[in-house]
Amino acid sequence: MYFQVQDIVSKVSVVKLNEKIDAVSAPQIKEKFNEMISDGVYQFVLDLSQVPFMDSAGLAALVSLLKQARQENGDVKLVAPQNESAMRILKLTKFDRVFDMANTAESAVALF
Amino acid sequence: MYFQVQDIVSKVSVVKLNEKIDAVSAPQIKEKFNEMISDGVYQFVLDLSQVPFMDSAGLAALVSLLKQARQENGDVKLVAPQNESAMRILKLTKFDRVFDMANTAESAVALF
Amino acid sequence: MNNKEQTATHHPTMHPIHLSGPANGDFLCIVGDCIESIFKRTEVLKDSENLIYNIQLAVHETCTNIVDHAYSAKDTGDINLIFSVIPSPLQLVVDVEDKGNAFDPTLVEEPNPEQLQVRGYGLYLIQKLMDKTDYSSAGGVNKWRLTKFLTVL
Amino acid sequence: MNNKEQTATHHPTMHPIHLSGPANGDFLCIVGDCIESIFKRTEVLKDSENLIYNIQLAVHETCTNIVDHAYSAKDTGDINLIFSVIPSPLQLVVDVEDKGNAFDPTLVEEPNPEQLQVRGYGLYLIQKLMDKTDYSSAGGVNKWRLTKFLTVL
Ligand SMILES: Nc1ncnc2c1ncn2[C@@H]1O[C@H](COP(=O)(O)OP(=O)(O)O)[C@@H](O)[C@H]1O
Ligand SMILES: Nc1ncnc2c1ncn2[C@@H]1O[C@H](COP(=O)(O)OP(=O)(O)O)[C@@H](O)[C@H]1O
Repeated sequence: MYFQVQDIVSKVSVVKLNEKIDAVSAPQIKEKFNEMISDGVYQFVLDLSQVPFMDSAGLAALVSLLKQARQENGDVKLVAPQNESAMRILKLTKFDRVFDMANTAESAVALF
Repeated sequence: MYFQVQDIVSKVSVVKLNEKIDAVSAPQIKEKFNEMISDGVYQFVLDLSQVPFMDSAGLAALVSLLKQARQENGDVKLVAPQNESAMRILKLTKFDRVFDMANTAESAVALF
Repeated sequence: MNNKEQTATHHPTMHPIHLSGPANGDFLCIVGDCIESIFKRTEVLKDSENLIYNIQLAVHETCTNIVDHAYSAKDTGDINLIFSVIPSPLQLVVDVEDKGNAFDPTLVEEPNPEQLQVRGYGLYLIQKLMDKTDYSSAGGVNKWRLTKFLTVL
Repeated sequence: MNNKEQTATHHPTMHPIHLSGPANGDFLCIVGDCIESIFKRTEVLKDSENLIYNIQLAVHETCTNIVDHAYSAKDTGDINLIFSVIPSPLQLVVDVEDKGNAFDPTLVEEPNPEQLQVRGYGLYLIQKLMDKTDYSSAGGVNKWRLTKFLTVL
């Protein structure tokens, strides 16, 4: 998977994911997250706007990142998936209450 | 399926097929051919260059048209499929000996 | 077997389709593709993108759990899936069977994301996405029956 | 069943995948999609686009014949497909079963396109596209076994 990583001056890293976040891709995504945490990044915006599918392994990857970030006093904000069904999964699991969410990367960065 | 039909002055009709020619699409293709035959078209160039898949029902549709055209002293020339596998099917069944074939619509028209 | 009745009455039912294969990642992907292909061609599901997505995800989670929990890398086996649409009331039924370890889904607690719980969203999602989820285990075969009631427009 | 041996020896084999459903046009399309999905994820077939195309076409023709000739609209039934890759020598095997009318493929003549023969290219293609095609009929079940020998690069 191709990861577009963009650093905003205030040290929020915007990670745009543009494929399925599922059992198959989750290990690779987690590895990327771990790398960034090791590099001292603790403030994340995950741009899920183009993510077409998410399963429980994908949800696990998101919470896991949130947990690590918060341990370092950081946080993870989400850009909501445009795919209705993927968005519904986040609501069903109440992830929309645990993560701050916005509709664009800019407004998600502004949540910090 | 969308059929692009183009009449060349010498009354050769070039029919470009751009989808699978198989059991599912064959009835629709045959109907189009019958319509054209009823309209007095007997000289055909079938442009198969973009056809990705052909099965025995597709082959049947081609021979059936050839038979009807020849009965009216017409003929059917083919533009060879670019897809190697589809081309191989025409060779395996010796269709390349029964139909005159060319690599472009222009050169197929020139075969008349 | 005989499809006479179906074709005669034009009931929007689907003669069962069976798919089975080894409980591994490759087969999970194949199941995903096949579900999409089956549902796209199921009259009552056509154009219900969200419905298809939800059922696809529920079946995917069920199969992932079988790979992860019912079987182990050392002692693995097959997953059997049966897809059907039955009438009165019109419903899509997906049976998912394995021959691995049985468990009691009623003992599994609801996940709590507010406590940053990392795993445990699979079963919860399956139950939320389907209308009925029945689990049974008999004669060494564990079986999930996932049901979604359908409305014909 | 148990995959132990396979995973231990890393033999490029494939644990069998079964697919069965009603002999109709929709199911033929589903079979086409599933074959593509299965073969794309079969280690020894990966990147062999032509090979996949040829096997796909052979299976498609075999199933079309079952819909058209083994069964009739009035008396139809299921098609069972089993896909496997087995070693020594490495080969892909597709079994295709029906419970319709049996026939003797050896009595079917080669088609002659020069005489503008319209139908009859299906069986011929199947035989040309596969390395071995065996037909047998026993106990009301007709079975094609299509074999393609594979070379590992
Ligand atoms: N098919 C199954 N066979 C055995 N145990 C299962 C099965 N499915 C789920 N479980 C048990 O239920 C628990 C919760 O499953 P799930 O909600 O899918 O979360 P996760 O798979 O992330 O642990 C699992 O950890 C496992 O103990
Ligand atoms: N599975 C089958 N069961 C019974 N008869 C068959 C079967 N497959 C082929 N046949 C017979 O063999 C003939 C040739 O088949 P085929 O080469 O596929 O051409 P076509 O289907 O166009 O007639 C058919 O017309 C039919 O009589």
